[in-house]
Amino acid sequence: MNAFPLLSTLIFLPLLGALATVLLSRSPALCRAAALGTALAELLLAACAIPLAADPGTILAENAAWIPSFGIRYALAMDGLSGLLVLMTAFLGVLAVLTSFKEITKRPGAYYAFLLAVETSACGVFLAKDLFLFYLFWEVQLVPMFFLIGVWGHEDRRKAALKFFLFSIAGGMLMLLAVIGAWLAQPEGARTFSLAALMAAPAAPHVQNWLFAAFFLAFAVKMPIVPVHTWLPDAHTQAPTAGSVILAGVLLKTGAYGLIRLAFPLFPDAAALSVPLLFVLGLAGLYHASLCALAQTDAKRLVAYSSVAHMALIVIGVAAWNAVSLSGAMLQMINHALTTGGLFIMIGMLSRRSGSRELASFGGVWKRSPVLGAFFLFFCMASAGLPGLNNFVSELLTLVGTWTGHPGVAAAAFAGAVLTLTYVLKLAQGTLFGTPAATQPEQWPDAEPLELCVLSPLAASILYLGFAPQAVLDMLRGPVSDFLPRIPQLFQ
Amino acid sequence: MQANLSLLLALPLFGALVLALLGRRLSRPMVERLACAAIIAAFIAALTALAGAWGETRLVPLFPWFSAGGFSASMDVLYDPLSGIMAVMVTFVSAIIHIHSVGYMRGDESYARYFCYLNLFVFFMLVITLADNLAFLFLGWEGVGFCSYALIGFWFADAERTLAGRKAFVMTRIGDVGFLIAMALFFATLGTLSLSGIIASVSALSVGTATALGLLLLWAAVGKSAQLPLLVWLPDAMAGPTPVSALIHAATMVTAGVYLLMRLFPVLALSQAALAAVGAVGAVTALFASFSALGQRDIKRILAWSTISQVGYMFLGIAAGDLCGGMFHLLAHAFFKSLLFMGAGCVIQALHEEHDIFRMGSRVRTAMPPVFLLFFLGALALAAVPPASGYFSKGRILYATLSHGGGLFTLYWAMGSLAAILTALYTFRLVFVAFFGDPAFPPKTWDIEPLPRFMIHVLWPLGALALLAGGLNLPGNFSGAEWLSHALRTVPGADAEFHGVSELAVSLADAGFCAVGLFLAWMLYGPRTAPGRRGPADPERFAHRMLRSGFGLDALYRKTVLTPFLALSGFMRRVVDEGAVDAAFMSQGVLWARTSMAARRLATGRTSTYLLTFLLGLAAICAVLLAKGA
Amino acid sequence: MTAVAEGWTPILPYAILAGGALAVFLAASLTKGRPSRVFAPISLLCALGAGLAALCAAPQAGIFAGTLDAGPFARFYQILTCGLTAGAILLLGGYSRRRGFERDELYALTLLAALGMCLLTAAVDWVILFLGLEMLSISLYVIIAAHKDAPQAAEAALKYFVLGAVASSFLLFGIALVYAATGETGVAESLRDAAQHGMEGIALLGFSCILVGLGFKISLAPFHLWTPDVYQGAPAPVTAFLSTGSKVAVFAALLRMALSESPLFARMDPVLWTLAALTMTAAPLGAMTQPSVKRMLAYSSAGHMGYLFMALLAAPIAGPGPIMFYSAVYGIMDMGAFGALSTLSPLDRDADDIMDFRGMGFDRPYAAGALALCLLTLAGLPPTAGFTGKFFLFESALSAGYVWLAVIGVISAIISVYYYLRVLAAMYMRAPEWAPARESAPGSYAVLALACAGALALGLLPAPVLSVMAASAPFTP
Amino acid sequence: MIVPLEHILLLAFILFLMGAVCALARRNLVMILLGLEVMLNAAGIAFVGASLRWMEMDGQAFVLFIMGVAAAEIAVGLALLVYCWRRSGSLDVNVFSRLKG
Repeated sequence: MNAFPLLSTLIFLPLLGALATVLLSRSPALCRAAALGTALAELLLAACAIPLAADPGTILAENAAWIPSFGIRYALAMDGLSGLLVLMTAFLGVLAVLTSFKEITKRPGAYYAFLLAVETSACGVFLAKDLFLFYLFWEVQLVPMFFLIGVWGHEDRRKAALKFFLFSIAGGMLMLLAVIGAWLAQPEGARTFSLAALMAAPAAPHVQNWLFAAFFLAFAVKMPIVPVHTWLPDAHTQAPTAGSVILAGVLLKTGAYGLIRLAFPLFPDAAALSVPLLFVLGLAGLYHASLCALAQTDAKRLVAYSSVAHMALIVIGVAAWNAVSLSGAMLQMINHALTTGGLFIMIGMLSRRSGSRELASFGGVWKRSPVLGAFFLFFCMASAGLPGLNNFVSELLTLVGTWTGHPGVAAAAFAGAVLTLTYVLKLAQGTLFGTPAATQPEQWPDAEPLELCVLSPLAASILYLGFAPQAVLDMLRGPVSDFLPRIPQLFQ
Repeated sequence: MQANLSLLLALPLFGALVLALLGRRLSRPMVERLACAAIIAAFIAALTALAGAWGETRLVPLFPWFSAGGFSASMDVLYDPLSGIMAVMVTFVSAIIHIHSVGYMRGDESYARYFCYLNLFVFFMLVITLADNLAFLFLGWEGVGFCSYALIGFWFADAERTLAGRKAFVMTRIGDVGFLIAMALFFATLGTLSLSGIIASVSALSVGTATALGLLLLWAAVGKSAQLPLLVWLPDAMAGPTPVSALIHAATMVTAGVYLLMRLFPVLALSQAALAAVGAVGAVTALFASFSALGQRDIKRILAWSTISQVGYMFLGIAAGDLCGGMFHLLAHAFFKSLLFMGAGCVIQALHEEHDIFRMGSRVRTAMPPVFLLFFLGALALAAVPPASGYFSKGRILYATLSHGGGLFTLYWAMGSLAAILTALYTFRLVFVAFFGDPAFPPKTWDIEPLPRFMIHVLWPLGALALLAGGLNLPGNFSGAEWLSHALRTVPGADAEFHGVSELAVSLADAGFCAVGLFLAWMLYGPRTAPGRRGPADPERFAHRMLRSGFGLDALYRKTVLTPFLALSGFMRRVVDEGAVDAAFMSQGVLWARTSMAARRLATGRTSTYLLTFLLGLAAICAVLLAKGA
Repeated sequence: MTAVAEGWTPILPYAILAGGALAVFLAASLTKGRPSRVFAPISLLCALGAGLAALCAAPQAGIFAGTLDAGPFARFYQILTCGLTAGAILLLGGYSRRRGFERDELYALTLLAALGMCLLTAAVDWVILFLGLEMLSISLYVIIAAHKDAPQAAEAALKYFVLGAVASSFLLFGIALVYAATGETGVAESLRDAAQHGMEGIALLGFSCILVGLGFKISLAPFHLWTPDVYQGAPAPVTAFLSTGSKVAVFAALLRMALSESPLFARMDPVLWTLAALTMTAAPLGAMTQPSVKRMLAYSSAGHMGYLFMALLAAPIAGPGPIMFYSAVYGIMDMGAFGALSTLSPLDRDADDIMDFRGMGFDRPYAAGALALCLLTLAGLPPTAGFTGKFFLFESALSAGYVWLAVIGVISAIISVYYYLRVLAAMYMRAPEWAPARESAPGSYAVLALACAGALALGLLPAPVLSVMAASAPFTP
Repeated sequence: MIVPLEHILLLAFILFLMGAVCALARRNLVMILLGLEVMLNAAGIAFVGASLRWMEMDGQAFVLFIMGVAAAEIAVGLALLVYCWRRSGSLDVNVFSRLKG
């Protein structure tokens, strides 16, 4: 136990910053400064926590009584997986704040407050070691995101925000019953929400099936897994750029994180039973989303569908449940955040210039702004899984790992790489190349310094994870070897 | 050694990085010098490496890339004579093409981007050449694919060109699926992706697995090397700048598939079926592409089809178990084909982007004698006119095929020989039509733009090699030393020996085929034939259309694959995703809303209605209780 | 007599409330019937005083010959109802003054209604229960109609009166039948002994009538249809009082019955199950497409009664704790929601149509923010008390084995999220059409602040309140 | 006790139903108030009968309370009636159905 409550600080620092931006809402400049300062401080803090989390010798945890009559505790801990995800959240938080400087002119105080509040809730989800606490943070995420989409979004924002919320809450509420069910499934008198205790004594198999189904539904909606994905394209399309970045980079990850950290280890028998279903859903998602992405004309919608397809690989990797595939799936969570975040940021920058998100409104972007064009192509290639860039590493690990137990599934998923390339190249083709659309305004500045500040670190991290992902994989080794034996049926 | 190899890889990468980051700030000469210097230095590094480790096989670890749960991908170099020679060839041809490009791109604004891509390409190509780990090799494999995509669509304002790039990228990616699956299979069966590890434990593979692996690798190679059935992208790839066509789509990248099969030859050798499949692909493609080359009017497309055809020979060589022959032809082809392309580029540029050979004519020859001479040297090698390099290299492959024995390989030999006749025919059709006589069609302009001299003169080494590279592996009956075979003898699988057929007889037959082809070309297109007859036959004629369009394969794919695929994509979006899945959820909402309207109608606002609910409610409660009591 | 001498303190709340009503009338006579500013402070002090007295009273078994419970259970509900009354008075103060109906009877009757609530929560005898309910109801009939200029207050009052009187008759007739079947007037005793005299059928019929009567008061489906009409017609602060205090108090009485270990509850289980399920589905459905926010909140309060009723079924096994907790949560959040609505209302009418709320979120940040928070609490989203409360409710339902009821409840909660969000969307995601005058209503803002603080505090730190619940577990019905 | 309790309860129940039906079916507010009164009194009869059956005075005391409450209720009811009549000029209860849905 540390004397300094590092984890709580990580969670609540952004909330404090949110409060500050609300109080400073009279002056947009101060709001921005406060938001950026908070986000940077959070990043710094997360970076400080990483070595501690990576070191197996130190245990980074907090634990305090909260609602004793129900055995609910305020329990936090950080291992390699949580640490990386928190770091990623903080990193994207900084980028999201920076991207919003130009884009958000309406009520910046509230905007940054909600943005930082999402960070708080996401960090809470990643760090909670108590099921009740996890659920609390899990549901809290929805509110600020709802406002981010609904208030600062584009033309159809209200509908998209409502859709997002209702899909998520439908999964979440059923999960609430399952959370209670998992609690009640323990012997009376010794009931607790502690994840460790729940994992140590799983419920009876027939109970597990129901509980797993409810948990899985919640996570499937959030990830999202086909066929409960249809909220995502709308939400992404309508959200402001930073909202899309956070949504794709952080919120979707909480779903995948839940699948790995909760659904599988808590209900091992049910999880083992569900593996074929997960493979079917994963492959269906990969193909369906890729094909749908190809048919989009709205750039953000295209990227949103690509997001669904990339997340489907995580489903496959988790279902395969071996050391290689699980490492790949975990790494994919981070890689997807960076790549898709980059694409959303780029589309935000471009559509701010062209005034539209339609692919038809772009064209010839490279000619008009070569630096932006180069970055765009870079992110596109990362998304297409070009080796040397981040996605390749995780996708290769995921699928090679899947192959060892399920060659058919892996082969089908490998073949999906072609589809990925088709829609990525469609995106690049429609945006970068050809002649500029007639609707484009005269003013089309190339990358501004602020934009470079956003894009360069993102590109650098993509390159870093493409060429030297070993440090990250080393951090994931602990969690992987911790999770694997929890499902003996899948782990030989 | 490690430093040398690191330098070899790092120099082009460094050049590319510098150009990517600072290229737009540097002056044009600075950019050009930097790009060329990086490649020339890499060439020197490759040479010293070859000299330093002559005949040895070394595994040089460079950088641990990533590993997890027993899977490991590290950036190691497997340096053996095969990769050493390949690296020298790649850097040598690249260096010449870089220098040539300085002239070729003299009028282009985007020179920094061009040279950045070009340097990056060389880096990736060297990775393919040197990589020990298949994942590392795949880095280069996909990297060259990307560079090819970016360079085909280099003039991106023209959407047609970028679409050609996209086509190339996607088609090669279709092949790459085979590579990826092969990697997974290697990991699952042998637990390693290291080439040296695979070859060391190759005996652990069952024949079935080896066949599967062989076919997967073949599929990957087919994509990259533009063989049947994935060849349709290469003719379109000619949309890129001509030096790019010379480097990527003739000398280096398209031979990467062949090189991959050579590197993993011990795996292929385990399976007769896989080898036969490789041979079938090679022989059929060689013939198919030579026919198609015969129908083209665009000078670059003729060369493109000819590249496909020549790479088919290399496949055939590998299928026959003749690694050296494959490598020999690879090298010779790299020299003469890049020469031909750059010669064609000079012609095209001098004629203001004129691609149609029927609009050229003797004026080209007279205006640019050195270009003609260089082009002619390349044509001699391509047509396998003795004693040019192509004659020996192609001959070696045909000899190996015939001596492999068996009906199938005899058939392959026959197809290869027929293709050889056609090669000579279309090559000299090109030479006669483009450089002799009057044009059958009026050219756009008669004025010929002078080219920078260095741009032409830098090609002389290639010209010399096109003519003399046969000396690399002069067969025994020409009292040659078989230098290449000797050099490659330590490469696994390169120690094959051929018996049963007289090499001399085959060589003579080859010369005969060449002569037949030349004769036909002279008769049909020679300078003595009337210009009208020399023109392309009636474009409405079916046979001509077939040849011209590469037997309609591209259109067939469009019709049977691309259109249904796009239709499926639209269907998935509109009907399945929006029309069914999303609509199912949204109709849920509508359903609830309708129910809600109905429920609200119960609240009529009339007090009597509400009072009625009291009585009805009580009655219902009583009814339930009575029903339960009874 | 010694018992009374020992425990005079439990009488204090009743005395303060009754005295307060008298004091208001007295003050009115002193000001010769003119509107005066003293009514509100007097009644506020009385309500708070009564609550404080209940808080400080020493718990005992029973007073007035055992007809009134003075245990921790009654005390908890009395504190709660007095607090809600105080909130309602604070809201009424500014609201009625600006609209010109701030008269003595308004406050006096509010205090009397509070007295009725206190009696209801403490009643262990049918007589007291009936009297408490009538005192509450009759006062409310008048208060609803108090604003004579309000366009629809008369209709609302009339409907509430007719229906309420009929419901009281049902309740009364049911009591008579239960009494006939057992000969006892004690609530718990009569229910417990219902089957001992061979007249279980009559007792069941009586209990069914009681259920209709009380079901009306707490808006159980299908007796809930009046709720939106009355809530919409009544002035917003009155609605706040009506929807919180009266429901919480009646629920306390119901809870007392449920814990009486009566065989009737077991016999009625399918009926009760159906009522709970019906309420949890019909009420949200009514609210879902509702253009009027007041009607929506009315349906929603009926829906919340459904959740509570579900937990009531489970209470014999899972205990009263979750219901007590959620009663408090419900009172706080509905008070906040209606309070915010009244604060946001223009002078000539109440803000009602959802389009009235367009752009309020940024125009009136504090009141709208409070409304938003209360709506999120009603929707049961963490970290608000609505979430914690719902968690406890569902926990008790599941632990008592009512799995399907819990599933229905969850589906109902999902639907309910939709209509709360619609209001949020209107407030924050649409441009304002009109800007209502900003009025200084410190009383209202105090209520809103307290409601928000309560909603967050009970959500984040429910442990202290839960320990109070645990203390009232040794419970004498 | 000469008359069995069942009979008294049956009478009370019939009266109660009649009152309820009157309140339900009549539109005139005065008649509704009358029906209400009948319902309350039906409960009173049941109380008196039960009180005799069990020989306890509680029931009769209850009836006294009922009378008081009924008076108060009717008083408020009549006041409302007058108020409504003034506002709308009608005593038809269904006139007051503007709040609905």
